[in-house]
Amino acid sequence: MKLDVLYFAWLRERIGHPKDRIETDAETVADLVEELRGREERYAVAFADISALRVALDQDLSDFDARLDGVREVAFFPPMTGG
Amino acid sequence: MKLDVLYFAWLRERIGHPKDRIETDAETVADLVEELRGREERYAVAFADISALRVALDQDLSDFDARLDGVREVAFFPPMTGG
Amino acid sequence: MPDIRVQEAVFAPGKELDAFTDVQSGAGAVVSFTGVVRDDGGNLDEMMIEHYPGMTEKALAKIAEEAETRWSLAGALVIHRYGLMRPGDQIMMVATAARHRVHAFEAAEFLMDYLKSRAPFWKQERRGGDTTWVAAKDEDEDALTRW
Amino acid sequence: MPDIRVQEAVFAPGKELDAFTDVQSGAGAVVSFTGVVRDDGGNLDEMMIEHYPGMTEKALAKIAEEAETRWSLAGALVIHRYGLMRPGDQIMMVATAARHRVHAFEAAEFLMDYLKSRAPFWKQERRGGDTTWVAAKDEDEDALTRW
Repeated sequence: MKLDVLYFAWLRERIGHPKDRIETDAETVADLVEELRGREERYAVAFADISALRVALDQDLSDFDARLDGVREVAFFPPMTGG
Repeated sequence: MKLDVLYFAWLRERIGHPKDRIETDAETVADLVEELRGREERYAVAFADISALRVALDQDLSDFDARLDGVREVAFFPPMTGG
Repeated sequence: MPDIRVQEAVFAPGKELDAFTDVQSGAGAVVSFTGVVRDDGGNLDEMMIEHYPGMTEKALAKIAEEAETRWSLAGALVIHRYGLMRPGDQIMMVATAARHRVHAFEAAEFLMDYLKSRAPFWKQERRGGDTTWVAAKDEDEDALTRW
Repeated sequence: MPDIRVQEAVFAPGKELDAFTDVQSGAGAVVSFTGVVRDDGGNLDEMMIEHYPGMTEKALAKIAEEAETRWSLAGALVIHRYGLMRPGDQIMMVATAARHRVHAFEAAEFLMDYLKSRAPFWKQERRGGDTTWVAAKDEDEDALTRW
């Protein structure tokens, strides 16, 4: 399946760009993270500690155990600091 | 001693005027209430149930047991409904 | 020093909020409460508010100073009208400014709770030819126990 | 339906408060919260807020609709800016209108608590040449447990 993977805030800065378009067979968010870590050193560093990250699937907050069936957009980012 | 005694809201309406200037020897607020009740029927009616009333001495909330020494202005009124 | 105003004149809450916020440099969080005369399903013609001149200003200043101290406020504003008003009219407003939102919210709620039961205002509702003094609610008195 | 706006442009909280209040006939109680960039003792040059276009509007609408239902609000407003701002600038505001003051206050606090930790905004502070991403506070996450 094809996924748009988005990065925000310091995660975006560490990876160096805001978006990847990825062809993947990952079944869960955790699988996808594992795959991203294998891409390049900066991905491995950026995703070293997922407890410092949040994930949204098709623009709804989700978690790292969630399945990716039918998902088109996955976003990773640090805890939010609005308000 | 001479006291200004003020009435507000429905208490003022029942008594028929907003203020009395009274010469009294009352030692406490309760004594003063007793004296007012003896004045006229409408005072007796107005002050029948003091649990429905509040009192301020020189513009500070007080209570019916309070002494009147040095006080110049006593105000009686129903529970407040501002805001 | 809190800004306390007891007045018959109408006021514009938005203008007051902006003026209040402008002078709170570095406060970060500003909370406002505005009380408006409810139309009560079209039943209410007018509301009349009586107050105790002199004591009102004193009571409001005391409440607001306590709030400023307790929550380290950058500032506090209380405006309360008296006299005749109609449905949709502003009755009163409070505003609080603090470094953190929780303090600004708590201080504003404290001000409202105390002002409801401790400031000498009395509301009278007028419907048709009838006038009714609004009765104090037990819940308003009870609200004070949390502070 | 809540009024949700995510925008780069500055806005005037007072003007928004008045416009919001005008359409809440019969609400009685209006609470507003305004967040302002703190000057941090003159240290802060700018604040930059990044957001997730699309998800932001969705998350804010969901939070505000939940508040409207839970507290039977007459209305709710959320305005949140992104992009560059300077000390003293408005970052965001929420407003709630309800029949009773307690509901308006609670709904506004609920909105703020959820918006802090559940809406996809990230603040970056700029001082001299340095940029720092603001870290989320445990207390902000903890604040959600009360709702």
